[in-house]
This record gives sequence, C-alpha cells and structure tokens, in this order.
Amino acid sequence: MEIIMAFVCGFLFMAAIYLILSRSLLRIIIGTGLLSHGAHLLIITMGGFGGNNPPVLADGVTEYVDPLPQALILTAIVISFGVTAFFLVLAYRSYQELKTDDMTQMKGSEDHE
Amino acid sequence: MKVNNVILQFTAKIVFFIIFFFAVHIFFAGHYTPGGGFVGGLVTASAIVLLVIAFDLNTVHKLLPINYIYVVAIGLILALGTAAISMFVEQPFFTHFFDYFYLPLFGKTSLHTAALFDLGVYLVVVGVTMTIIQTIGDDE
Amino acid sequence: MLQILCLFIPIIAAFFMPFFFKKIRNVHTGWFVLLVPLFLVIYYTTFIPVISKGETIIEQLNWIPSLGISFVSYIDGLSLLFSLLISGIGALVVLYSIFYLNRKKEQLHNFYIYLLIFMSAMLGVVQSDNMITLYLFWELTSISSFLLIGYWFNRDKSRFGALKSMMITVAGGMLMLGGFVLLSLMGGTFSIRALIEQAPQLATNDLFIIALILILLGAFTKSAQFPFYIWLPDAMEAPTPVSAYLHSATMVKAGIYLVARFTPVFALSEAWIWLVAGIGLLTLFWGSFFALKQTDLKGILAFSTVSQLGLIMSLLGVSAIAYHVDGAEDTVFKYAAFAAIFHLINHATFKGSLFMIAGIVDHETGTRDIRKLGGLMSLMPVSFTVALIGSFSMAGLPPFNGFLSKEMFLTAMLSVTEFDLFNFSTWAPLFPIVAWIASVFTFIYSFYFVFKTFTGKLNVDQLPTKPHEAPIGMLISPVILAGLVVTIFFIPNIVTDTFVKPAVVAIQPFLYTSPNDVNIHVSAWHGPTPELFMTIGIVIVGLLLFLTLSKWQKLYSILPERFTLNRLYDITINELLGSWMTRFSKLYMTGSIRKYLGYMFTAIPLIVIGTLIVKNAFSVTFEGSSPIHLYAVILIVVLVIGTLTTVFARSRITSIIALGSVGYTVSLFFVIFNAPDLALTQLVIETISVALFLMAFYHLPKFSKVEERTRFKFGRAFISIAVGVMVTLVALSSHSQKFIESISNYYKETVYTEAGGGNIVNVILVDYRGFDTLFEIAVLAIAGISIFAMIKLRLSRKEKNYESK
Amino acid sequence: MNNFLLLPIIIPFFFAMILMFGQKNLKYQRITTILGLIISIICAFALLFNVKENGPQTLTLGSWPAPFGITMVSDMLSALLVLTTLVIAFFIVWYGFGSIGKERERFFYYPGVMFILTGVNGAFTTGDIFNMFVFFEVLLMASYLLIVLGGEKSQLRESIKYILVNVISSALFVITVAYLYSVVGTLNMADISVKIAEINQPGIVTVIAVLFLLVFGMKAAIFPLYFWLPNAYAAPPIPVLALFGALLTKVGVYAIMRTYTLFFTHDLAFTHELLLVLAILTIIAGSIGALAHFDVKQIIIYNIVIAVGVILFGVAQMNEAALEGAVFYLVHDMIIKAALFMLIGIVIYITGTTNLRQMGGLMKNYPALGWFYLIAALGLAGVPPLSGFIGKLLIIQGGFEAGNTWSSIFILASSLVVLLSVIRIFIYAFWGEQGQVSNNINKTTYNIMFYPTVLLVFISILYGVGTEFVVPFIDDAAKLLSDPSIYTDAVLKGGN
Repeated sequence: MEIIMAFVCGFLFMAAIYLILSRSLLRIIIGTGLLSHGAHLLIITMGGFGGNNPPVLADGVTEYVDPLPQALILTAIVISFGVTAFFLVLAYRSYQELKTDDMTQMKGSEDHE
Repeated sequence: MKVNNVILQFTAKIVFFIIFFFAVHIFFAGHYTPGGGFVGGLVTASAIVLLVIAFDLNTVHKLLPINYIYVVAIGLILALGTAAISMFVEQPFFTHFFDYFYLPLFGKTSLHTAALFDLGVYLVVVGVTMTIIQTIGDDE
Repeated sequence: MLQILCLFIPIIAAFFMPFFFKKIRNVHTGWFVLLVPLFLVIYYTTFIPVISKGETIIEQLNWIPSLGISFVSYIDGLSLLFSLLISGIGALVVLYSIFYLNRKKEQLHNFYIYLLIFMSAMLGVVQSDNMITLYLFWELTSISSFLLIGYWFNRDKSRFGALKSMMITVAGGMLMLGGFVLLSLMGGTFSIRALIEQAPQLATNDLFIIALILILLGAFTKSAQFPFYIWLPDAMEAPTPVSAYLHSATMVKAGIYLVARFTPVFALSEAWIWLVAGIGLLTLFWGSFFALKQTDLKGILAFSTVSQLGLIMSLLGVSAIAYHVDGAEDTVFKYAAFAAIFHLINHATFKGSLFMIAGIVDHETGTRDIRKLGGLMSLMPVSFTVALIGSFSMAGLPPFNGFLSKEMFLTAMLSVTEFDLFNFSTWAPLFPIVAWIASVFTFIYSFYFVFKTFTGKLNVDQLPTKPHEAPIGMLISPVILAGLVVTIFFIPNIVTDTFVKPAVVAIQPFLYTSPNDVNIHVSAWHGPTPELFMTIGIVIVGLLLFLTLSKWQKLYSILPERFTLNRLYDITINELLGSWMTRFSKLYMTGSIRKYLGYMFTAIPLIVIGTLIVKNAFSVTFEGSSPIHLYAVILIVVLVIGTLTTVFARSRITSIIALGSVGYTVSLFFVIFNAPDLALTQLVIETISVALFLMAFYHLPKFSKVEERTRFKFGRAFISIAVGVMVTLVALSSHSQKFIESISNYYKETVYTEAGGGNIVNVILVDYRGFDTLFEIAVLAIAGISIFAMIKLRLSRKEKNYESK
Repeated sequence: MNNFLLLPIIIPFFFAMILMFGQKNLKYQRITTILGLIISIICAFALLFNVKENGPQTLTLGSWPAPFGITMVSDMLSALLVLTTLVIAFFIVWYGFGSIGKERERFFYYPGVMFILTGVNGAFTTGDIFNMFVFFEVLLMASYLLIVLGGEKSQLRESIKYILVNVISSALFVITVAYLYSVVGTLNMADISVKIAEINQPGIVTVIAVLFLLVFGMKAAIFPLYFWLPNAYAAPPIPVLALFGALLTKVGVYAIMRTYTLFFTHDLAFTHELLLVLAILTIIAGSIGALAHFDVKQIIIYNIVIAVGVILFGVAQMNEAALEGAVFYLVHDMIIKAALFMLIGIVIYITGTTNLRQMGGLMKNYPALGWFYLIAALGLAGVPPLSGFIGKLLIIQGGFEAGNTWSSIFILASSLVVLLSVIRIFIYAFWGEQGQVSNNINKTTYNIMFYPTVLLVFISILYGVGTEFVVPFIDDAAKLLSDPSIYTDAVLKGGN
C-alpha cells in the first residue's frame, strides 16, 4: 500500500507543479492546494499503515496506527488552510488592483538600468 | 420571497443552535475521541455563516456584536496563558495538569488544563474564520 | 606605551580638526596639524642612536589576543627610516599645504582628517610586526588615499580616479591578506619576525609559492608596478600636497617596504627573485618610456614615480640573490639592498620637491599643461632652481644625491651578470641593458620636465592667471628638500651609516647581524668603472634625444589608445563589471516567476535524483508494507481523475470543484488509513476552502484562451514529471529503509496514565506537541489579521513614485 | 529545565497578541512595541550570559522526556542570533516611526513585526525539526502580512511570487521531514543526530540531507534558488525590507548551519562539497546582480545573496576556524545589512529615487550620512577593524586549513566585488554634482530615521573593534558546532 501511495503522492506533486507553472493565478493556487494534499498524504504514508486501529484508546486493542504523523498532518493542514485563505484573498485583491490574473503580465520591472 | 425568508431565518436560528451544541460536543470529545478545539471552532464558525446566509452581515453583526480580531487575540492569550501556568510553579512550559473527578450527572470526568488550551484554539479558529468572512463580505 | 600611542596620535588629532576648523576660523587649520608630524619627527629622531647600533625596540598593544592579533610597534632600521620619512615629509607637506589650500574656500578639516588618518595608517604599516594589523593599516592607507584623491568630490575625474586607486590597491591588499593567512598557517604565527626565523622550513611548504605571489600582488598594486600602475596617474587628481606625500614619497613605497620586509622570508625562492626583479625592471622601463608621452606636469611626475619605484623594486629583487651566494657580504652582490634603500631616501627628497614645484606652477599659472607652459625661469627663479636641482638629481647627475644611488643601481644590475644559479646566465645581460635604456629615458624626461616649463618662450596669454613667484611660505618645503638633495651628495656616508645600514640589516639578516657589518662606503668617484661609462653614455645619448624630442615625441600618438591598460581597466569596471553584467543578468532575471520556478525545479530534482544515484540510495522493498485495500484503489482512481480534471479543466468552476473532490478523496483516504481526526478536519476544511475559492474567484475572469507556447508546455511537463519522480523515488527509498523504529510507542503507553487522554492524536496536539499547536493557531491568527489588513488598507491610490518603480 | 530560554520567543508573541487590541491607537501601538522589544532584549541578554556561564540550556516542553516532547535548546549560536535579531528589530522599529507611515502602523504592522520575531527566535531556538517547520510558518505568515501591508501595486504583484515560492518550499520542507522520520523515526534534533550517527549516515540520509539543503536554501536564497528574492524584497517599504534582509534569509542559513553540523556530518566529502560548490555559485550569482544594477535597493539586496554564500562557504569547511568565522560573519551580516538598508532608506527619502544615476552630491548637505554610509560599506566589504573583517578572516583561514586554497582566495576576491558595488553608491550618491532631491524633506522625520541608523552602525563598529569581547561567545558557538556531542548530551542527558 505504501508503495502505491508513494506513486500517488508523486503524481499529486507532478500535477501540482504543472499547475503552478501555468499562467493563471487560479490554476496556480489550485496547484498549491494539490501540493499540500500530496504532502499530507506523503506524511501519513511515511508513517506507515501498519496497525489496524485508529490511534484512539479502546478496550482490548493494542495495534494502533502510528499517531505521530497524524498529529503532524493536522498541524500542517491547519497551516496550509491559513496560507491558502491568505493566498486567495491576495489573488482577489491583486485582481482588483492589477486587473489581471495572468502571471506573464505580472513581471514587474526588474530595475535594470 | 418575504415569507420564505422568514421561514429560512427561523430555521436558521434553530439549526444554528443545533450546530453550535454539536460543536461544543465535538470540542469536549476531543480528548478521548475524534474532535477537539479546531474542528469545534470550524463547525461553530459555519453555524455563524449559516446565520449570515439567512440574514445578512449587518444583522448578524448586530446580533453578535463581536470584534472577531479580539476573539482571536483572546484565544491566543488563553492558549498561551494555559501553557504558561506551569512556568509559575517551576515546571517546564506547557506542563498540563489534570485529575479525575466524580461529578453528578457527568459521572467520572477529567478536569484538564489541556481543555483550556483547546478552548484557546477554538476561539482563535472561530475568530479567524469570522474575520475572513466578515472582511470579504464587507468588501463586496 | 608612548611608542604604540604614537601610531594613533595622528588619528586622535584628526578628531579635533572639525573643532579647529569651525571654531578658530582665522588661523589656518594646517598650523595645528603641523604640530603632529613635527612631534613625531622629534620623537622618532630619539630612536636613531639606539637603532643605528643595530638594536630593535618593540611594544605591543593587544587587540584580539585570543586570535593572536595585536598592535605591535616594532622599530628596527627599516621601520625607523620609513617612520622618519613619513613624519618628516609629512611635516613639510603640511607646511606646504598651509599656503597651497585656501582656508576660506576649502573644507580644510576634511582634508586634514584624511591626511592625519593616512599618517597613522602609514606609520602602522611600517611598524606593525603583526601581519593582521599590518593589513589593517594597509587598507586604511588605501581608504585615506581614496578620500584624498576624491577630495574635490564634485569633479568626475577626482571621484573616478579615487575609485580606480581604491579598487586596485584594495584588491591587492585583500589578496595579500590571503598570503598572510597562508603564511600564518604555515608558521603558526602572525608575527613577521617569528616567520623570518623559520623561513627555511616555510619554503618547503606547497603553499609557499602561492603565499609569495599573493603578497607580491599586494606590494605591486600598492607600489604601482606594471601592470597595476595605472591608478597612479589618475591619482594626480588629488591636491598636489597629497601627490607629493602619498603618491610619491610614502604610500606608494608601502609596497617597497613590504617587499623589503619579506625579503628574508622569501629570499630563498627563485620565483621571488625573478618576479620582483623582473617586474621592477619592466616597470622601470615602462614608466620612464611613457613619462615622455605626458603633457601634464604631474602626469610626468606620476610616470616618473612609477619608473623609480620599479627601479627600487628591481634592486630589492636582486638583493635576494645575496641569499644564494656564499660570502655575498664581501662581493658585488652586497650593493643591491643598500642601493635600494639609499635611492628610496633620495627619491623621496627630489621627487617631493619636484611635486611641490609642479604644485606651485599650477597654483601660480593656473595650468599644469606643459604645452602651454614655458619661460617661467625669469618670473619664478627660486622655483626654477629647486626644479633644476630635483630634475638633475632624478636624471642621475652630480653633484646631487640621485647620482650616487643611480651609480650603485648600475653596479647592482651589473652584478647580476655574475650570478649563475637558476639559469640566470641566460637572461642576466638583459638586466643592465634595460637599466641603461630606462636611465636614458629618465634623463630625457627629467630635462623635459624642467626645461619645457621654465625655459623657452613665455606665453602669458595662454595661461589662466598671470604668473609670478610663489609666496615664501610655499617655497620653504621644496627648498628644504632641494637642500637635502645637495647635502646628501656631499655627506653620503653620514646618511647611509645612520639610516641605510640599519635598514639593510633588516632586509638581509642572512648577511649581517649589525649595521657595522655592512661594508659599503659611498663615494662620488670610484675610478673608471663600467658604471661610470654607462652614466656618461646616458648623458650623451639622453642629451641627443632630448634635443630632438620634438621630432620623435609624435611617435607616442601612434600607439593605439584601445590597447592600453587603462582601457582594460575601464572595460573591466564599467563594462565587464557593469553593463555586461546588466545585460547578462537581464537574460535570466526577467521578473517572470514562472521562469524562476522553472530554474528552481529543474535544479532540485536534478540534484536530488543525482544524489540518489551517486549515493546508490535507491531501494524498494515490499517487506513491512501493509496490504492493499480495495477501497483505497478505488479512491486512487477517483483522486487521479480529480487531479487530472484540475489540470485540464477549461472553466474555473470545474477546476475548483475538482480540487474539492480531490480534497474529499484525501479525507476518505484518512478514514481508510485509520485517521479519524484527520478525516474530520480535512472534511471541514475542504468545505470551507471550496467556499473561499468560490467567493474569492467570483470576481476573477475566465481562464484566458491564450495557449502556452508548445516549447514551454513541454518544458513545464518535463519539470513537473521530474519533481513527481523525485518525490516518489525518495519516498520509496525512505519507506524501504526504515533503519530505526519510530518513537511513537511511547505515546501509546503513556497517553492514558500520564497525559490523561484517550485520543492519542489529539493529546499529542494539545499536550506532547502542544507547542506546535500554539504556534499553528498563531499562523492562523496572523492569516486572519493579514487578510483584514489586506482588504482594508489600500495605499495604492496614493502610491509614492519611488516605491512603485 | 530552564523556562527562561522561552522568554525571547513568548514575550514578542504575547506583545503581538495585546497589540491586536487598540489597533488604531498609534501611541499605544508604538509604546507597547518598544516596551515589548526592550523586555525581550533584556531577557535575551540574560539568556546569553546564562548560556555562557552554564552551557547550552534546554527545556523539554510539557515535562515529557527528550525525544518525545518538543525540546527547546538555547545554545550559544541560537542565543547570539536571538539577541541580534531583537536588537536589530528594535532599531528597525524605531526607524519605522519615521518612515513606515501611519496607515500601516494602524493596520497590524507592529503585531506583524512581533510575530515575525516570534517565528525567527523560535526557529533559532527549537530543538525539534517539525517544530522548526511550525516556526518557519509563523515567520513566513508574518512576513506575508508585512510584505503585502499597504497593498501597493508592486507589493501585491511581488507578494504573489514571494508567497508562491514559500508555499512550495514549505511543502518540500514537510515532506523532507517526513522522509527523515521514516528513516530514523524521530523528530528531536539531538535524537536525530545520535541516530544518524548510529546508522552511519547511509545513502538515503545523504539524499535527505541534500533535500534539506535545498529546502533551507530556498529560504536562504542560495544558487540556484535565489531568483525569487531580489524583486520580492524590493517591494515592501524600507523598514520591512531591512527586517527581511537582516533576518529572513539568515533563518535559512541558520537552519543549514544547524542541520549540516548536527545531523549530516558523516559524509562530508559529498554533502559539504556540494555545499561548498553551491556557496561559491551563490557568491557569483549575487555578485553579478550587485554589479548589474544601478538601483540602490537592488545593490544591497544582491549583497544579501553574496553574504549567504560567504557564510555557507564557512560552514562547508567544517572546521572550527571556519565555523567560528561563519558565526562571526552571520551576526555581522545581520547587523550591517539592517544598517545599510536603513541608510539607503534615508538616501531614498532625501532624493526621492532609487536610481543611482539620478543622485549626486549628497556629501555637501548630508556629510554625516555620507560618513556613516562609508563606514557601513567598508564594514560590509570586510575592511578591518570593522565588523566584517574577523568573520571573513576566520572563514578563509578555515578554508585554507581545509585545503580549499583557491576557493578561499576566491572568497577574498569576492569582497572586492562587494566593495565595488557599495562604493559605487558612495561615489554616485554622495560624491559628484548635486543630483535629484526630493522637495518635501522633513527634518524631524529625517532625524527619526537617522539616529537609530547611526546607533546601529555604531554597534557594528563596536562589534568589529571589540571583537575580543565577542570572541568567547562565538568560540563557544563554534565549539558546539564542530562537536555535535555537546548539543546532543545537553538535550538527551540533560547535562546542563
């Protein structure tokens, strides 16, 4: 299972980077969304899926899944939620000011001179 | 449309309280079963969003005249404060204290400083979500 | 303590200059400054009796003792001679400057601050025994020289001349520091004396030669040797007192000092002899040859200085030969070091006076252009006399001191022909030949300088101001120097016994132990030797060529300007390190984040996968993997479809919803993988995120129809595949190489008993790793206030010009 | 156990919270911020001396034993960096009173600064690799707030790029931590160090080491990951730029320094050689940029890149001299970069332009500014006895010791490029004929900007001249970096 998931994560990263390299800001932000999904799935994969029970104490159960990666993912999910929200509002504001969502039109002037 | 709105608003009020209590439940469940301050906070926020959809931002603001940024700050202070208590009793930062009590009605209950910390998380989440929704809402 | 303190006295005095300048307006600030070098001259004179006996005096002030860095004032024959030159010429120059610079028009405090800083720095260079503090003072001389050249900072020539001198000398200095550090690593000390003691062992080190070259680069840049001399002519933009002081008498001799000081360390290296002597000779010739091309009085003197520095340098190089000759102290090989030091003193006297005269001419006529000058002899008789003395001395004519040292120079160069180590016999004849040719040119430009200015036709109309003799105050210093030029000729042995011999001991400790051992007697007449015939030849040929100068001077203009070293410098600084860089940088710094990300994501997988291959770290094992769930396979299919939809969707709603579906799939994955908390959180968050997406993008336009260029699309696909492959490969390898079991058993064991909870994940979040959570909500809080501020605060409308550029 | 070491992190954190109240009350905002900074600085000083006296201090949060809970570790390196960070922030905030503008001050500029300090100090102090990620996010999120605050067009445009790069680097950071966790099964940095030593750094750990280098390198702006930096940094107003320039890249540098001296020390021939090559390429890339521009902001910004290369070159040598030099240089660079940005901020304020070619002759009316600029510039180039010298000296000494003769000479030569690029500003802006001058220069504003700048330059001078007093501290830091067991023992054996 872990091996298959490694491929899935790689696939998510691939799609994410592909989207991030596109011109439309929306696509880019969607890319970052995929990126965090990929990262979260990868963390849980790296923890391993051994153990057949959720890490919640229950009578007669001793085989819990590794809880630590789950805790890390929770932290990471919250953080990426904050960042995504910020990024979305930023996109919204920049569209108001710059009238474009096309990255090729957001080069700005490298102040070469 | 008017009638519809009235029905919607009435329903929304009721559903709001149901969701809110559900959120409180999730919040308290967190230490033993899935749930916790974070999810509880998000669910509470969605309850408020429901109100916003049913009424509008201004009405909700009159209903709940809260500066959500203050909620965020208070949540943070609560979380930090809980974590810092232990510093004053010569224990490492973030040392929690708990004990089991037998309360009428609830039975065996644990009183845990971690719950206070989780309350901080809860407040921050509610505060932030509402800040975002309110500012974007205002802008439109 | 006084000895160390004296190094800093000028700098301390500098602090008071603004006070003197601003509060005591009716006295020229220079008078206060003058006290400093005067005091120093007197102070250092008291050392003469002790030092001329061959003793040395040392005093130390710790700076960073834990790293072995301290200020050490080490006074021996060499450093005392230089110290006296610095303070003595310093006093004369300050005196001269009082009349040269107008106290009402000039920012005198600045001028004197720089000058005093320089004085300290220069004393520090010649007295420091610790190489690091030597370097400190060394750079300080470059900086004060930079400030002095740029004194009239609104003139373009001044500031670019200043930059040029700084860049070249600081470059040399920095490389020299590298040499010092290498030496210190070989010898385990920063002390030069300690290094000299272990010179033979040092030479066996592989890095010895690198240290040697680096240190020589420092010396050559500072002493304006070929090809680094180009900064010196441009340094003439400084006020003339500065040219006289820094750029002829003292600072440029720091390189000479350095070579002299390090001769005992490096003398046994063949490369040292070749480099120092060879570059010295080349510079000698080059400088004298191009001096005649100059039309600016100070330009002639600058090239002449370059040439004379080359002369001294070559002598020092030759002096190292003495190390390789048995019994050198009794043969002709003994002369070189002696001649070097002797000429150094003489050069300071005659060149100092000539610079001052050039300043006087400039001051009184308003121009230094030799083509406009002429016939000033009758109007400025004193100046003319001084100029004549200086020039004749420079040309190597008796009865002036230059004659004596020039003769010895020729002796030393002839001695090289007798040296037969290191294949010297092949090239040795070149030494006296080049020396002779250069001397001829020296003779010509000396005459050129004095006679073109003071004789011939006076053309008052061409001169900006009406010429007359300089005020008496301005003449004092050059007259004193000219007086020395003559005096030294008549009492050479007193001078050499007092100053030269102790210095020679410092340069050639392998030959002598005390100044009395130096068995050289200077006399103006030593019979019909080859040197004498050479001198006669110089005079005859020189006179002939000088008289026909107007006929062949044009030849210089044939030399194409494009290939000069100056042009090379300009290209380097302005084009290579300027506009070319701009153009080059423009190629890739386009402001396009997609390009930047493209570079970054080409590099990252390349490096990581490369490492994976090189380190043979890839491995896959199915051992320890958990079984494959059927549900999971279905979810994977859904996930892949969802992801592909986000990639290829044509409308934004589709892609947002597809992203949502990916998110929900992920939360279902969490269910399968026994992570209920994650599933719950992911579910709620995904819902809110989708809502936010929809809300924020309500206003955005549809995807633009413009297609990517195929080339970019291809590159994009390639890059993203590389990243995906990288992630997968490392994931597989990491999964397959779990070397150490996770720490998480601890949580399972203690969660109920010690943390009082049942949901391990949540207890980790609020307790074991509650600190993470505390700051995770901080991130959320900041996001909240950022969004608030971003929406509410809009400065774009009153955007300031310079912020948006 | 020493709760005290948390104070430089949680005091700014607490003040950030209370600054979220009273948003529009300028006086309250300013006084509270300054108060918070002063208290933090005092604590940081006390902590520094505590660490000097008693060795590395550790705190296992929540009383959980070392590898299981989160451990905070204040060793000499982190104590020094924490103190430097706070001191610099103090001066930048003071400077900001004159230049950041009231609107920004009313919209969470100060909480932003305090949060960024929380994140930076946390990242310097944490002893847990995932916790470091969290602190990185704190400082990044706060930096997003500061970079976009004001919402000017260029700010919005560059913020998008800045955030995008950082989102990606954060994702890579997280997965790299996950890889490492998979291999060694722990997150505590001391524990990681011990366990990697136990298994003798197999190939996969080296791969992870390289990933860490790239992840942190993206933040530290090393070649070939620095491209995002120049434009992004130029967008926000000067105080924010100074804060970013002085602190943010340095956190990345610190992280590389930490991981490459604590974790990945068993395959130096590969990891540190790679670091060396990248460091040199970074210097080259920075130099090209610094010379290519005639825009004062860009020149100094590219100098950040050069400095990062120099410090990492020191780290790559992995001997005590070079590490000591790297620490020296790191602290120096933080101070001097802040000072330089503040100085050119004043120049921009006076002239109303960032274009060097339009400036000139400032020396006439602003001589003091000119002198302090010159001192700062020379300090940056490493002219003794100013602050940059000792660091560079020790770095090249270490380079020579490690046998990297030519690259060490290259480092020396690079100082020259630094010097040329900053002296150009002096020659064009301060010398020459009178250039463009802004027509609304307020003397009070000028003074508010000038005094903190001058004091900071003075601090940098003291740092150079008073090196002897700094040496014992830096020496401790370098010892610890060259011998990981001091760190791991302090954490795992509680050996305070």
